[in-house]
Amino acid sequence: MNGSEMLTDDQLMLRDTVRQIAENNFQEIAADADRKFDPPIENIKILAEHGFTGTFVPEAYGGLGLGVLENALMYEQIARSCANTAILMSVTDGATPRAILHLGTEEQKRRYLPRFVSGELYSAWSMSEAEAGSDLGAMKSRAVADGDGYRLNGSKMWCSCAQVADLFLVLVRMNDAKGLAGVGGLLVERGTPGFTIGEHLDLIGLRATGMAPLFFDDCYVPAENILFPAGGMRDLLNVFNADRIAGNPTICLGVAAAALNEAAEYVASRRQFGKAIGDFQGLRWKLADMAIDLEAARALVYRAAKNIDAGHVDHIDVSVAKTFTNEAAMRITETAMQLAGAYGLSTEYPFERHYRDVRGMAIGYGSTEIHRNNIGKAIVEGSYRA
Amino acid sequence: MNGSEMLTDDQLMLRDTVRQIAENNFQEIAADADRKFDPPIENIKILAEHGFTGTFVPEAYGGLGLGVLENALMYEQIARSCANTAILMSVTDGATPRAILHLGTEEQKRRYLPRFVSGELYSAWSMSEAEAGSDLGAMKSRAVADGDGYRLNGSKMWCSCAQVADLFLVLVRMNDAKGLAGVGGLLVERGTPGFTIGEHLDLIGLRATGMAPLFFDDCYVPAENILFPAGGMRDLLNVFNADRIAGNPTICLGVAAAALNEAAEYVASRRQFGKAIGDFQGLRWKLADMAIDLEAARALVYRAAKNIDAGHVDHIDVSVAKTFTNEAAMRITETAMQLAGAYGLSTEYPFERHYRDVRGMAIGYGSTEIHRNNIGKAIVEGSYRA
Amino acid sequence: MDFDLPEDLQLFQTLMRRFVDRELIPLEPRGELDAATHDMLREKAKAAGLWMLDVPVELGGQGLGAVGMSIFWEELSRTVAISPRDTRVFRSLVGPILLGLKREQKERFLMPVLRGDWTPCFAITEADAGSDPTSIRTVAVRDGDHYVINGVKRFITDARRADVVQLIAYTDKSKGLRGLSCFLVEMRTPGVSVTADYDTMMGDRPCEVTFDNVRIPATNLVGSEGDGMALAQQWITEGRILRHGARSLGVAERCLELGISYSRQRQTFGAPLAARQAIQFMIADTYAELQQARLLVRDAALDLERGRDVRLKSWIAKSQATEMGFRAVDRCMQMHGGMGLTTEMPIERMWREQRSFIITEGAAEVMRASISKKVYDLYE
Amino acid sequence: MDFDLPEDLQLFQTLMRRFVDRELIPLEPRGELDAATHDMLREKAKAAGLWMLDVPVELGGQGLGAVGMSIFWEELSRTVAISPRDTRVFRSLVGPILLGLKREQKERFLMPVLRGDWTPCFAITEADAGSDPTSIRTVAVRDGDHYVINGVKRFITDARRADVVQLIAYTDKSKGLRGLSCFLVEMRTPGVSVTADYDTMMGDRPCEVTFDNVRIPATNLVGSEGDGMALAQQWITEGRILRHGARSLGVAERCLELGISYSRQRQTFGAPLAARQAIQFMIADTYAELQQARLLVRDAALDLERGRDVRLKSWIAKSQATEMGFRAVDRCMQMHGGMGLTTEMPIERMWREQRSFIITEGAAEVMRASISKKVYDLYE
Repeated sequence: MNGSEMLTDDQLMLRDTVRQIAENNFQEIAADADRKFDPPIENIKILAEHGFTGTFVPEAYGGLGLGVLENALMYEQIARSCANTAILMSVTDGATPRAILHLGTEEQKRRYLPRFVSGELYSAWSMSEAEAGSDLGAMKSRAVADGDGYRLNGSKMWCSCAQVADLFLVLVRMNDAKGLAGVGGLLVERGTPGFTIGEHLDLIGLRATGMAPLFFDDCYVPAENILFPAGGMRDLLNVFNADRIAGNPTICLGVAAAALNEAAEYVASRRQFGKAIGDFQGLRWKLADMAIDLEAARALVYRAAKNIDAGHVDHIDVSVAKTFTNEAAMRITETAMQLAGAYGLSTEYPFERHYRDVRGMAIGYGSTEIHRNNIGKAIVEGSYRA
Repeated sequence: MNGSEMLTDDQLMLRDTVRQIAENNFQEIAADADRKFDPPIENIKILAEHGFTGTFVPEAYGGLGLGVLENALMYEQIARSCANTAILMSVTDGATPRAILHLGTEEQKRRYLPRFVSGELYSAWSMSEAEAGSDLGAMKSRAVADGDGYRLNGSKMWCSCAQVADLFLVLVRMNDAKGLAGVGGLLVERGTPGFTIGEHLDLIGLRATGMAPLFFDDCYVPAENILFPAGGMRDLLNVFNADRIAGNPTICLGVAAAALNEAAEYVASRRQFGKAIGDFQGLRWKLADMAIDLEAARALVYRAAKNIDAGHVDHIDVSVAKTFTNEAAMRITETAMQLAGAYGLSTEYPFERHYRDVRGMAIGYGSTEIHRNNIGKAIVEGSYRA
Repeated sequence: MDFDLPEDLQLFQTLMRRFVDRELIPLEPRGELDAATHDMLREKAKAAGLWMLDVPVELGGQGLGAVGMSIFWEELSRTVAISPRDTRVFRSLVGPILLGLKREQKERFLMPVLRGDWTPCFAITEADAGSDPTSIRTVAVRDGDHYVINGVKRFITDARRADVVQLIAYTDKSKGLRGLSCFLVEMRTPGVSVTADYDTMMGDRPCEVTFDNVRIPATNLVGSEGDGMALAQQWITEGRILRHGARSLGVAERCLELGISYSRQRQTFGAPLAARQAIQFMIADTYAELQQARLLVRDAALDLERGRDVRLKSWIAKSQATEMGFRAVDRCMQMHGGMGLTTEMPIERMWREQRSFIITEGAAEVMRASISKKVYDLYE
Repeated sequence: MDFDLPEDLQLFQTLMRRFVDRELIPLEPRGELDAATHDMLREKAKAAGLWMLDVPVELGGQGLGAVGMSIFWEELSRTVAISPRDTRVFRSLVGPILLGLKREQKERFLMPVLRGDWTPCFAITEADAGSDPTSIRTVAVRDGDHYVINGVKRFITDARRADVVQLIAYTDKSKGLRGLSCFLVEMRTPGVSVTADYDTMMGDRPCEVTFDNVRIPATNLVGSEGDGMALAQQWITEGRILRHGARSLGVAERCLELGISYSRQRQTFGAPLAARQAIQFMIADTYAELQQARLLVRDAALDLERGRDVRLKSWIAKSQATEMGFRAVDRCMQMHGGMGLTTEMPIERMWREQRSFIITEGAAEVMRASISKKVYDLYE
């Protein structure tokens, strides 16, 4: 963090304040949250008290109107201390409220956005199903018109924050149009009859995000909770581009940065063969490679965030930044663990947790395979040229 | 080049104009220059005619006062069409005039800088010796005081542009202080008695940069040509940071971009097993990886250039950008060649030339090993933190 | 010259594979196995003749050599039903130190292990002596007919269950590595205590063992004073080839099976994953890399069996095979998408286990440094 | 089971290595060798018994099998004094097609090659049929006792020097790959012309050969109609194991030698490069990867010698060994700094040559696709 990013004074202050809050409050409970599969929702309350929830919401609805870059800075700093908190934060602050802001009715905005700002409301969103991961068009959950509203049946998988959220953006098939054209978005509140939230999913990492499946059994969603009808997915995917940068990759940056710093401290303190192991060139080069990877990832992510804030949304930029950052974070956290040797494997040290935490990031939010397909397609079809 | 860089209108115009000049004039002779080891100095004349030489020189000395970013944009565009021209341009526009501007006397600036702007003067600079490549402190060429001037003996290796340059910045040992502390810089003009330029060096790539060794046999350099005395290397290395970004890595970007674009066109046109080979997913992913690499490199290089222009010179930023870009360019040009199959090996296509051209970039201007050592040292010593 | 397995080992391989397929893989979804299941499996293994495999026939074992044991570890590692560091079912980690004891010591220390009354463990690592045994601080001081041992060992697998520890300690620090000796210490000896447990990514819990003025009879010394490093190296070298090298082969093999079957069945965008070239390339890479690692491991095992100096080959086999195995699991996980991350599938468990093998018993970097030193000597 | 080379091949290896060290490596700085030097070397090779190595003893050769030939290629490839695609010195690329001819054809086509009167070449590739032989457009139409051949072949090594071409063409397109046949065509036959030369990165110049209504006797057909693909595959499979796989071993071996010797001697910042761990790791990686690739190549060669189906092993050996070899050269180049880029050292030449082997006779991607297809079948 060598001032390489030319941030404004406001951005620097935001970044440093959030980092301080996270270091003071989140770091010490991070391992415990992971061990107990226990979403550290109290951390979000702390952020809310400091005014850091719903910061992207425009002033008209009570927020600060911060950009994607500012959100990216925040989530990265939170993730340095606790990746699970960062996921919770980026999800509740993520797709659902952003989609309401960009696609919702004025009434929906007034109803929900101020409560995101105040931290009263936590959100989640759900797209994937057991048989429809990256291939969204294959989704089977279905909403059938019933009066002004819809009646919803089916189930969803891999819903982060499910166990703590109050409001869910659920993407479901609303008519028989092929693929995504038949898919629309509904806002479903916790406690709606016919809507149940499953057991938490046992995962290799990010174990405390309250991830669970959702079940809908003749769940009635009233008309005022339709966010967009079938056919609106393209607009939603544009909203997601902002979210894809602010969330997943910035959290990878934060975890990777923590791993790099901790590894640097470890090698400086650990001695073997009569010298600090940080004096062995082979290990120094590994540290150098970690920094090269991290800086390249950060340059891509911040560049994409700045572009989105400037109104230049390019989905290839996003695919490039996400793919590179996911994989760089895996390399960095893996190397950090390796440098710490047997201590790297011990749960008393954070290395193995960092490593497990980033592994799923390359699979969630569009797997690296899907993003590679997108990039490759753009090149072959000529819409991307170097 | 998806507008991802948020360049100003002036920068975009500069970039596109230079690209056009290069495509119209340099591309068709690029293969020939390589084959004949013939520096395409006439290309520099064309750039001079259009006013693109010495652009970084401040208006006070007749130039445009453009920043490192603008120069980076120019060299990248030139390198897309002819890497050798880009090297010539980046060298003559590079270390020597920049060092004169930052370290020279007012008289030296007035004497030389306007002639760089007009394109009358070509420069080269030389640091390495046969036994002192990355380890500069080991250099043996020596200047001994003789009246107000110095008498110079020794030889230099790996001097790009040597065969076409008029003015040479030569770094030599000027006293017995240890390592770099005893090294100073002299400006030696072509034709000075006792100064001879050797045969061109036969290299794997970048064969038309007029690279040759320099020999000094009791060569007298008058007092007014002392650029800085022993002990000034630290200041020079700061100047080099700008040059390290504007030159070597941007040329890698340009060559890599050309290779990526050409590969994209090749796979779209070539058919095997009944379809365009660009339709095979395995090959698409290779293209995607090329784009990911290129964009990450570009994000790092432009970020470093912008930082230098904003006065934030950080040598770790430079080491990171150079190392990543050198290696990314090798990967990209190698993959482009691989995608083109047997045609990739044929000298009728540009693929093998691109590949050979970038190979030495990871060795010149501070090998990637040296830069990795720098980064690793900064991490272990704590001056870099992620 | 012949790269084929001899026929008896081919048969043994078939037997092992069938046992793993029928008895172990079906247990995977259950997670940690209870004691009763362990007992049941042990009886089945015994009945199948998969019992005390590396123990000489005259001691009631199967007398398998290192090549045979490489097959055992490879096949066993196709499953995570049993933790790879848990060898109770087959009682097959007796190891070279116990098997090489002198007659009288054999009676005291080996036979209880073979009977199943005792579990052994092995202790060399210390807090500040991971890769560098010259930093070992545990010392054994001769005192008449006894030795008195003081020191702290760390990351000791199985210490809580063990009855006897094969301990490496200095008897004479002034002699450097030649001053290390190996002792057999009963864990119930006064002064021996397990002082800490380490939770790990893999779920097993190695321990810290403290030796506080532990008095043992001088007859518990293995070999002579100064033999410690050589004995430890036998243990470690065998472990690098078999427990690390061969193990990785089985993991990669299983990942191939899982990846191929899942990619055939899983449909996205109207086609099975197996139809996508990027997936095909992953399978091709895993298969090709597995073949070469297998040759490395077999070659090293054969040399070990023949009594050759296999240190260089063990470093190469350990580092190349463990890294190959991890790439295989990681690709397999990526192919499986979200499912690969859940504890419902064996993949995430294999992923955590396999990654640890790149660190334990000689981290990749230490292996590379050792290889390089030896290669510079070879090209003198 | 035995991974050691038999004694006679160990002796042959020593002989080859000595020849390369004494006769070839010293010639490297000279660049392209003139005809006289070639003649001189040929006499020396003959005198050393390094002559027509793959030719059966009864035809005056040494009767080496594929394992022996893998040693030949490995050792020869330690030098770039002779281009790797130039086999004149040892007359050792007679190949399986000519050696497998029927008696009468042997007299007409094999014997002139063995006598040194004729140089053969091999032609399958076309402009639009690189990896995909179903796209071959060259056709041979039966006309009484003759065939009439039309088509254009591309990237044909040695075409300008060749006297006879082993040509793959369609006799019956409707049968797909089973409609391909193999012909022996004298280059002086009317209608055969070399129509283009391709400059390449490696410096050799493969050609385009045009067949314009070329009439040849029906007795020039090798085997029967439809045997073409099988014959071509013999040629290509052998080439993948020996000319590509084994070759890469020698390149890596030489790079080890060069890297070790340079890193010992080159001093920077007051210490030899060899003292730096990053350099040591490069050496360790090259050595370890070389060992595994060597096992792959030997295993495939042994199976080839035994007449087993080695296609899968040839794809693995080809892709893994050529990529390994290139990593070895690239590291060696990087270690040598600027010197590695100059034509004074053999490195840049090896780098260009070795890189091309990842593309020629089955690009890495084609190998992976083939491996994957076969592996999916194996795990049915």
